[in-house]
Amino acid sequence: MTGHTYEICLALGVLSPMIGFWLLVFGGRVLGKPGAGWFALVTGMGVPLVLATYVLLCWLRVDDATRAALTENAARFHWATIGGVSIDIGIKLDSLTIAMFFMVTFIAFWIFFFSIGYMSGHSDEVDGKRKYWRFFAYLSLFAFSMLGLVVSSNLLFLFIFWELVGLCSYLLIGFYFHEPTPQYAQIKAFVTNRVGDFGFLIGMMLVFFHLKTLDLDQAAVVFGEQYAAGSGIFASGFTMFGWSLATILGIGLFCGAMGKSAQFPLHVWLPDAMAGPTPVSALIHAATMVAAGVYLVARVFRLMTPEALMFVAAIGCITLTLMALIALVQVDIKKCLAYSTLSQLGYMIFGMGCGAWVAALFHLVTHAFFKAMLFLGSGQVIEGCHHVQDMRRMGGLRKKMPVTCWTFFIGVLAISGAGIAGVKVGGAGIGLGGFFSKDEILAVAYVRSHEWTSYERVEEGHGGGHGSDEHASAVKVGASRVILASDPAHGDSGHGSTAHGASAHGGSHATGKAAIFENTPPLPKWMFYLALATAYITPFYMMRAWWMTFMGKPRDQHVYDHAHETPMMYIPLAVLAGGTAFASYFVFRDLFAHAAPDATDAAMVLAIDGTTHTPAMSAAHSYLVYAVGGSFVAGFALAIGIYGRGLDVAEKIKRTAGPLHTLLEKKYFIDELYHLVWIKGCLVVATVARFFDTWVLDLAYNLLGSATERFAVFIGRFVDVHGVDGIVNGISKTSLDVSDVVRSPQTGRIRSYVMFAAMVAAVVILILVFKPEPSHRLLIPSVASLGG
Amino acid sequence: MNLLTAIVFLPMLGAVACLVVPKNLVRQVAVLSSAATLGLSLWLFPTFLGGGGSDATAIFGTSYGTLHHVIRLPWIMGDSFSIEFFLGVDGLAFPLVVLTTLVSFLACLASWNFNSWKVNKGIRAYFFLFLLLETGMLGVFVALDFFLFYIFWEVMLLPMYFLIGVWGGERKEYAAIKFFLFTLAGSVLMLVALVAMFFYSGDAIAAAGGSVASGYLEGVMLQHGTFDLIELATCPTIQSYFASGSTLFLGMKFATVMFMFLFIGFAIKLPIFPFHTWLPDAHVQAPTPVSMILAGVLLKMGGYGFLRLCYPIFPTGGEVWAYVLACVGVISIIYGGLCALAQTDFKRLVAYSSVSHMGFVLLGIAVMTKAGFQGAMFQMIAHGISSPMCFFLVGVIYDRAHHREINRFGGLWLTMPRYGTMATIGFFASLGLPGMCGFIGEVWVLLGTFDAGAKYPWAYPLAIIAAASVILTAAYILWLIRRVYLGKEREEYKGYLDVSGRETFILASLAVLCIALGIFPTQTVFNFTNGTLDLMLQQVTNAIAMVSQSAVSGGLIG
Amino acid sequence: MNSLLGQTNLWEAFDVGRDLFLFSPMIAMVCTMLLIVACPIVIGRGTRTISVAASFGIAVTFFLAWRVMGTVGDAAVSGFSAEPFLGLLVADKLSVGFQLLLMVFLAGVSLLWLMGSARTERNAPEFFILLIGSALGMSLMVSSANLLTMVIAIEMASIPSYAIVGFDKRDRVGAEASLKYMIFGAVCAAIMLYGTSLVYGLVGSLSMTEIAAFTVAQMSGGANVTLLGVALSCVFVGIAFKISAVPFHFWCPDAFQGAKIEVTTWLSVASKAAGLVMLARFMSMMCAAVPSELNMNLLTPLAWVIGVLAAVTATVGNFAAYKQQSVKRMLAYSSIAHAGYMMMATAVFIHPSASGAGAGMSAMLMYIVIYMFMNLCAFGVTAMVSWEAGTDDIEGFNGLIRRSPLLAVPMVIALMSLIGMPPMAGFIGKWWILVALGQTGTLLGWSLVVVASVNTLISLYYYMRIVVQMGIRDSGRRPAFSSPLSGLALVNVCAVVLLVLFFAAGPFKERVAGFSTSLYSVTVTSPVSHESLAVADQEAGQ
Amino acid sequence: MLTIGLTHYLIVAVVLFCAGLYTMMTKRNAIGILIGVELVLNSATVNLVAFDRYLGGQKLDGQITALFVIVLAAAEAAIAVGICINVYSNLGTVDVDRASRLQG
Repeated sequence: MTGHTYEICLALGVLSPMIGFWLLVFGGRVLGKPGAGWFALVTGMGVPLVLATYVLLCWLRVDDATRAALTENAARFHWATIGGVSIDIGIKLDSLTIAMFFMVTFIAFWIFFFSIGYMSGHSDEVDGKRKYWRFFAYLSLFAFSMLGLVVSSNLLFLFIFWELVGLCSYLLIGFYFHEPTPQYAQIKAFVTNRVGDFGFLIGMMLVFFHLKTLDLDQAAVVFGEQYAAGSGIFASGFTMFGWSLATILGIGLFCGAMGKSAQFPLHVWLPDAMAGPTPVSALIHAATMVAAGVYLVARVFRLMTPEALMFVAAIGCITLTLMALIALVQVDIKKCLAYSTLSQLGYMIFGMGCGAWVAALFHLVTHAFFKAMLFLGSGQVIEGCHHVQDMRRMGGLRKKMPVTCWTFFIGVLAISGAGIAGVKVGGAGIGLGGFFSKDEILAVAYVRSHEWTSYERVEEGHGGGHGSDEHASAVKVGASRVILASDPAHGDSGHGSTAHGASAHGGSHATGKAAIFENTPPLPKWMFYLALATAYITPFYMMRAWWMTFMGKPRDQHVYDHAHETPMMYIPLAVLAGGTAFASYFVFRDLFAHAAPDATDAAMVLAIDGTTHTPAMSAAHSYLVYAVGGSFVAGFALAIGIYGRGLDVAEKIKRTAGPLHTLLEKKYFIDELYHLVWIKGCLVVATVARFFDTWVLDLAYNLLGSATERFAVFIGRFVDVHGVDGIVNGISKTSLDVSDVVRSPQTGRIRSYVMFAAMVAAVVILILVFKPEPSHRLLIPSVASLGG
Repeated sequence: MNLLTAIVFLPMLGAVACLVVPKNLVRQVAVLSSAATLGLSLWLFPTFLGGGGSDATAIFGTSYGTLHHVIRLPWIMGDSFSIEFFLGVDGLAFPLVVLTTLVSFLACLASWNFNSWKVNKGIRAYFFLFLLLETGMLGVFVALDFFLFYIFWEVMLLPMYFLIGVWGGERKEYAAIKFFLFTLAGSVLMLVALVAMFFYSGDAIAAAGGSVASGYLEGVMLQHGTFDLIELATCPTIQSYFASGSTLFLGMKFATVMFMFLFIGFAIKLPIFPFHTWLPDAHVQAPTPVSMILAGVLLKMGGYGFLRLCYPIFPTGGEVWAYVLACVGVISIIYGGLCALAQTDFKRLVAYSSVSHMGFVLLGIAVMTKAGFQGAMFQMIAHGISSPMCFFLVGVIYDRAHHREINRFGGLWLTMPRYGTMATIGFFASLGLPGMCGFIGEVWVLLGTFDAGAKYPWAYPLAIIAAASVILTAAYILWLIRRVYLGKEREEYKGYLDVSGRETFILASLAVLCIALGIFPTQTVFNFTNGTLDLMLQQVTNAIAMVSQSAVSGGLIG
Repeated sequence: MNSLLGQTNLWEAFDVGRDLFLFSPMIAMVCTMLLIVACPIVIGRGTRTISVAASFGIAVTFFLAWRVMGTVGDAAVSGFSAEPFLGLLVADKLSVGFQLLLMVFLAGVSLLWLMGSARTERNAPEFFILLIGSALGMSLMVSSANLLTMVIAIEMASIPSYAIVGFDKRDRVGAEASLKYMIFGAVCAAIMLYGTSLVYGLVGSLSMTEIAAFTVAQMSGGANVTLLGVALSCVFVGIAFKISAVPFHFWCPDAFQGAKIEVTTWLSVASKAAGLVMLARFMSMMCAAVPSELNMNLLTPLAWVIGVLAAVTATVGNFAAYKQQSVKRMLAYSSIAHAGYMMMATAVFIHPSASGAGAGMSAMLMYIVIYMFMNLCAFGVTAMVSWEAGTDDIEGFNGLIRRSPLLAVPMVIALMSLIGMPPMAGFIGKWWILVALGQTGTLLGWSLVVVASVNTLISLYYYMRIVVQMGIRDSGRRPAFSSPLSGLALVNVCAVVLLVLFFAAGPFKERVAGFSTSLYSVTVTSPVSHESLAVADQEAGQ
Repeated sequence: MLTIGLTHYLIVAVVLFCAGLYTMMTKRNAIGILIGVELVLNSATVNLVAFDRYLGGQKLDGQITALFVIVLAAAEAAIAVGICINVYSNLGTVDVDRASRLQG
């Protein structure tokens, strides 16, 4: 297929759910239950999925040149003009978009499918009223926004859809708005995101002001040029916390990602967001929306200076560690998954930060699959157990819901990065999800932290050469880097991309790149080690969750009796399980690898060239594989060891751990802190402002509303208390006093009148008599002297 | 028959008709005439279609002061004196005219249930004043003779006073007189400026030899001072005389002090901290339709005033005060948001949110950048759509519950689903959600402000502080939604009917506009406004540049 | 009048026929008074009879004034003197136009009286005689060109007013009011006379033109004008008393409150207006006496004195009107304030040769016209309301819009007009004054512009109190009522006129501006020779 | 020897004026105040005549004016007394300080 067909397909894919949304809004009641659900499934996700698949297949078939051409020729339509800058709407057509688009549609489709089953019961009742079709309308709206976010080529549109997904998440978290928890959760989610968007806005302002465009590609190009020329944003000497303006730009944009992807310290909303219906948690708060932050960083990667990326890495690292620790003590199955999500998102962000662009996205996709599956599994469990979420009341459910149990287990394996290190079948390593993606991140992190200096030395060999404007070479270089970055984890696992990876390494860095490359610092070692350590924690809490839920003996007979599973709900599980496996091996990574050169082709990025063929590196990676690859064994063992027979052991540990445990259980008291500082603080300020308004400002105008009335009563016989007189007297209390002064001579005694008049006349006459010459000087200075 | 004259005085006819027709027909007559006015104003569209495209120059001309549907009739003439009946529209006035007619029409519909109001006496008087008010407002937007402008400005005052004062709530007297006092205080300053500008322009022409070519009309010679707003802005002689530092008024620099006089007059209307305190009271006490008018149109007059008078005529004044004004704008944004956060009265909250939104208008104008002007203009239109909607939403529930205590509400979305949905749209629009009208204005203004950083370094921090308001806005709007619409159904509100057909029509039409403006800002607004705004800004910046070359620096005392 | 005696043949001195015709309106007034005196003897003292006679007289006067108006050219004609400009009285468009106005107002007031007090009064003849007598005095005031005639005119206007204020002999308050008015008036008159004597001593003549010329000459000569200043300020006291300018306004509220409302209406406009026109004439002569446009700022000190007094008057009047419970008294204070506004216009000094000469004068005249209608309307409504309520307390207006819309609406228009809000004529009046002030372009001018505008805001408050009582606050206790048709007609016509005058501002201005053009034709051809006192003293010594 | 000049007349007039003013301000009796007024008027008369004499004899304006002044004084006195009687019949006194109902 040729021309703009790709874009048209994608556009249709985006619009279809939109149309579905409106039809549901107006006709939802007619469609009824479950009609509305099926309708949503088809329009909302069926159509896009078909289109996405079609596009994907075509895209895979064409060669790089064609792809480049298509990317180049993607159509743009003028939408509006900000000042002099034209804002164009269009579709960013590249491998990344297509991959993400497919991933989203695929997962969303099955989650829609699942929702039909999930909502078939009483789950669609809000305060006893059925809101079935409204739920699917929201889902469709979300689908529209998410797909729009994925395809948009312009920062402003990215932001618009960004906010729209936020809105959907708000609406869906608060789906059961008759209960207090969702109400607070939804506000928390939206406002916290807004905090991030505040940063996003600042970043956008900087882009707009310095790069004079909001188009992602153009912005990147201008950014690179300005760097090379040391002009524009790089010309300003402004620094904050030692960050240059360019860095602040990157960090600002990243703030948005921190909000959406719930990175520390803005992570607080995600756990609470679990108050929403489970499919929502799976779709929005595990698979797609929360990943949007990572996607954003990937998109604006080229606007990030090394300092900015360092900041990103640090945030990611902190998040992944802290959240994993909290996950250890969670007993609510969804909360547990939520924290694991946070931790995994931390990994992705961390990966982005340390330059593992491909790996991070790869992890995003694999994680999307298995985490969606896990959530759906938990949803199945919860629905089955009549909305019991406490794992301590579960146990032994494998008999009641085998499919769920084993698919869930696959998820556990995937997230733990289970695989057989070093063994390759047909050139591909054996493992699931994390085994590839997470380890790849760690590998890059390792290079950045340990072998950066040696790496530099190697790289300096290639210094100099042609200018960065030479697109092709840049592409190749970028490609080579990204591919090889993950080489050890996969060996030459027969990805088509290795080919041009290897062939391309002749490419060299432009002066600009070389220069920045000089001052790109190595990654602090602690980051790497934290990430590594967390790789050991993850398997533990996941296995713990699985075991507590499905293994052992039933701890709550009542729950156990109710437990059941329905095909409508476990079919998606199976599909997604398959998807996880599929995603770990095929398609996605290639696409990212292919997108990488363009998406990361800006001056400063090459500096984070993950690795080269230095023997040291390979060695490092090969032992790294064993180190991480084995982690899940230890984790599982420990988990089974503790939870193998009931919760007693855990209880003991809990008692011994004491304060530490409470610290984790209370999530480091961050929520309490925020509530104290922000919410309370803001309300206090607001109240102050309000009082200022009613008491201080009105004092200036009408001197304290109520005091005014008291004054009115006081002055009397003709001013009634709540009348306009009272108020206006208040408004003009001063003038009333003046009035009293003015009328004070009006005593009613004629003699005093005469006396007063005579006195004034006398004064005037005296002035006349004793005035200095010339006459008119004293009376009033002349106009000339005042220059009127 | 000049179209604008028809638009302006048609409501007046309706008003008179309201006095004569039998009582049971008054409503119909009023609605009909406001609808007719709306229809007439829509006739303006053909003039401005294609403003975004090739024939932009044909529509907006090559310099500020290209007008359409102009009518100039001598009114009060003297040997050295010419006050004209001078109407005309350009990209600045046109959208506001349409907005006015639209909001008036909807507000008129909103007063349909007049007979069920608490104070339901004097239906004739009510609609008479209502339509009179509409005439006044339209007049303000199309009058291009300063004297005429002032007349309309004042004419609009008294009907509003009575509409609030007679048909208002418990403390209506207070609110009404407060509104009256504040506005009159502003217009008193404007009056001084009116006289001063006339004579100083006269002096300018006299100094230039007593006869000067008009700034925007071919072959017209000015013999004496003028009230022509466009002339004052475009005639180079007058401009340079106004701007020169040696032109003093009461010992102060003319441009600087005149700008302030006019500014305060309009800032009170806008309203801007600290002149805003009349607004909450007026809104809370006014009946719903009047609130709609007040928020939808009256506030816009302030912004219109800035753009029509302050900046084109006294660019240097704008330059001198830029920092102060921008700060005040930002203060209003944040301050209004904070106050809104603390309110427990539904209507008061919305009123304060207006203060916050109008702050963006001032900020955008004060920084004098393209994006800023465009954003400010858009923000006016957008707010003119969304805030009447919010006020009507308040009115709808007030008609049923007869109170506005936010904390006593709850679960209304379950009780009245359609109402809940509409409310969500309305409030998210005013929250500035992308894809809705509120967003565009804010982003344009923020980017515009940041853009001004090139000339004013202080613009960066201000832009950032203003941007922080997105959090604040979200906070108070969502909190409001939670308290009013979410939660369990309350017994006391169980029986309430969902919005009626009439109410739905009003809400829906506004909601559609909210979304349309958000998705197609260019087609709906920018194509009509940008032409004029850009030309005006260009002229303003040129003037400033010219003056700064002749090294006349700011400072109040010359 | 030295000429009078200087001439050998008395009757060739001036054209009797012409002069008698020029001043026929005043003569007609005198005749009317005689007629009314005669009526009781011949026909009877019934109110109806007398009012018919009175209205006949008024009509005739009006007609004559109209005729004179036609003949009086742009050049002022000065009567009872051989020398063109040294006469005692002047007949020009200003004076005659004012007489026309006065007759209209007189008719309105008489109508008001006939509707109100006439029902209880038995003394129609006396009332009309006094009323017309004071009118005569006022028309003399506006046409006097000589200090002597000025003094006489003022007295002629005042003395009947004293009496008419205390007209109701059984009214305790009225008696008190008239006493105060009388005493204050007498004192001011005495001081004025003393000042007159001094002026005579200094100038050697009482002709206004000569006084003006002398003053200007002295000032330009830089001579010591102390004594002259004292003398003139003493004279000014008398005028200020009529205008009720601060600090000579004390009589005003008391007299107005004590007097019958018709009388208050009459005094509030007519006597003030006459005083103002007199002042304006004097000032215009000053301007005319200044040799050339360039030395105009010789008069700056004078302008400042008047301007400051005007500003103070306006402000004091407005502030004092606050908190008044009696509408009559409130309007009395408001009349002080408005006198202040008008007085501002008299502080506009523009040389006759300069463009916009007479701006101040015409602005003031327009204001007087408009003010007449505003007050007639406001007082008319107040009168009818207070007759119904039995008191002039502001509470009487409560809920008027419901009780009698045909009174409330004109009242609102009148009050808005008094505030000076478009589209009522009051705004136009203020507008022209502001324009006139702005035209001077001086610091004083612009300061007065600001003061006047701010005063508008101040005045808003107390006028709105009435509006609130009428429109917004309605206790519902007071019943609806109907007023005499003629009264309704009167106030509504006034209201309509107020609106019309606004929209017809252009032609209106053209017309009124004509009245002031003739003023400056009164120029002094040859400054009178003057012997200083010292010389005189030596002569005396020999 | 001392020759009586204009100055002396003027001084007399000033004295009269001040006496009159003083009387007007201090007297509580209405009639008293009127007497004060008369004094001031007379001082004016003295001035006029004196000036007229010393400004070269051909002018008679001053003397004529003086006559007018006397007439005015008479007229004023007449109306004043009438009002005083009216006040007396209403208030039972002519003490001006008692007439202070109207004020403020």
